[in-house]
Amino acid sequence: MNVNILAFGIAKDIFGGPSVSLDLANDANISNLKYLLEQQYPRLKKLATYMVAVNNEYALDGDTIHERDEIAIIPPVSGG
Amino acid sequence: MNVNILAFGIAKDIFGGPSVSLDLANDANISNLKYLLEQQYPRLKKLATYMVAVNNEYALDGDTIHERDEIAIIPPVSGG
Amino acid sequence: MTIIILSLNTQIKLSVSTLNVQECVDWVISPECGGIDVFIGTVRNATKGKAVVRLEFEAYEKMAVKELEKITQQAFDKWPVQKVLIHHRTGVLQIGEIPVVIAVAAAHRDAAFDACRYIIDTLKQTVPIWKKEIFEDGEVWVAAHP
Amino acid sequence: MTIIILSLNTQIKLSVSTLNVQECVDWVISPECGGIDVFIGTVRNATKGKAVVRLEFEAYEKMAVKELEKITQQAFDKWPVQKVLIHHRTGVLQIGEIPVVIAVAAAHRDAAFDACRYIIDTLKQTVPIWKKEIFEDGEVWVAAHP
Repeated sequence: MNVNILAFGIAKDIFGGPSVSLDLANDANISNLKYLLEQQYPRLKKLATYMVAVNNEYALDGDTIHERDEIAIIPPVSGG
Repeated sequence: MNVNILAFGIAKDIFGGPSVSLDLANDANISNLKYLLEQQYPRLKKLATYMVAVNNEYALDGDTIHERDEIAIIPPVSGG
Repeated sequence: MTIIILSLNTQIKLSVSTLNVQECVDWVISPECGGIDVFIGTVRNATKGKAVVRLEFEAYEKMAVKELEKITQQAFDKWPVQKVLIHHRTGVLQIGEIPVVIAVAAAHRDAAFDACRYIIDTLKQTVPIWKKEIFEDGEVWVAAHP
Repeated sequence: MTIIILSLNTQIKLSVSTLNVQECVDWVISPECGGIDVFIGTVRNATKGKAVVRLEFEAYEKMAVKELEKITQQAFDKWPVQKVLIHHRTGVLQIGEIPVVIAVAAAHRDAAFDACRYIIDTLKQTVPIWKKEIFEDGEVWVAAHP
């Protein structure tokens, strides 16, 4: 499946834009997604940490990704 | 010596006015003052507690009172 | 009567006029500070379930200002804060009116929170100001009796 | 873009427009509350000794609002508070401008202080909003690197 991944903050700089699309196996989980992204965008690994959100909720590494999920890369937040 | 004693809050009600005057021995201290006041105004003893201020500072029981000191009865405060 | 003690970093006011929160914030805000904590007291419509009609605040003004100055000095000694403001009402206050505004600005928010809370907690213990609650059927000086 | 979540006791706003502290206080004040704590973030003119020219805030707005709602719900669960308001800026902010206002009203001040501090502390950890500091000679996304 092909998923679209939103990027914010420094992730937008790393991806060179507000979103990237990625081909994933149909049973891929967050961990697989992170691995593929880090292969394509090694600067991601230099972040202090980052999270992935699925449908506006923080996701865990083992969570499975479904087609049409809204996926977003959440670098360390700094609001307030 | 004769001293004038300011009253605030409930002390004003107890004294029936914003100040009372009292005759004190020349070497009287705060403790003596409180004793005399409580004799004259027994309702003072029913307060949760009260302090005496001399020249705008909280005074201790052993502090000596001088003529022309500004003396005030400070019932439990409730500002804020 | 209004008393204002004004230095570059401290403002203390006792006033019979309505307190203005925006003015307080505008005074403490500064380019070096990153966080401001503001405490606003308000007159509640009831105390222990009994309807309050209005409040009356009386202050021993000279001494109250002195005690407030001590508290602000303690705040500066204890925490890295940049500006401290305390405005307190006297006179008659209706329900919803503001008896006190405390505003503290600091480079970092922890100091602002700690100092602001210290100031209101200490003010309520040491500053010679008295509150009378007026009910439909009587009135009482708060905290006077055990 | 401005998002407002409004219920009788909660207001959450993300906005590119200037935040108005007085409006925030006016909204939380109520006849049942006795104390209001307000936290105001401000843009400092320097970070680690380096002059800041301006800030830019970016939000993942839908998720940010959801996380802010969670935090306000936690505040209501943890403390007896009556009203909670969170306003957060997005876009470009100049020195001295206000990125965030949090206002909490409660019957008693301890709950207002505790909840307000909890909200700002948690907001800074979980809400997807990012701050970029713009210096004379470059810019940096805050907190991105160890």
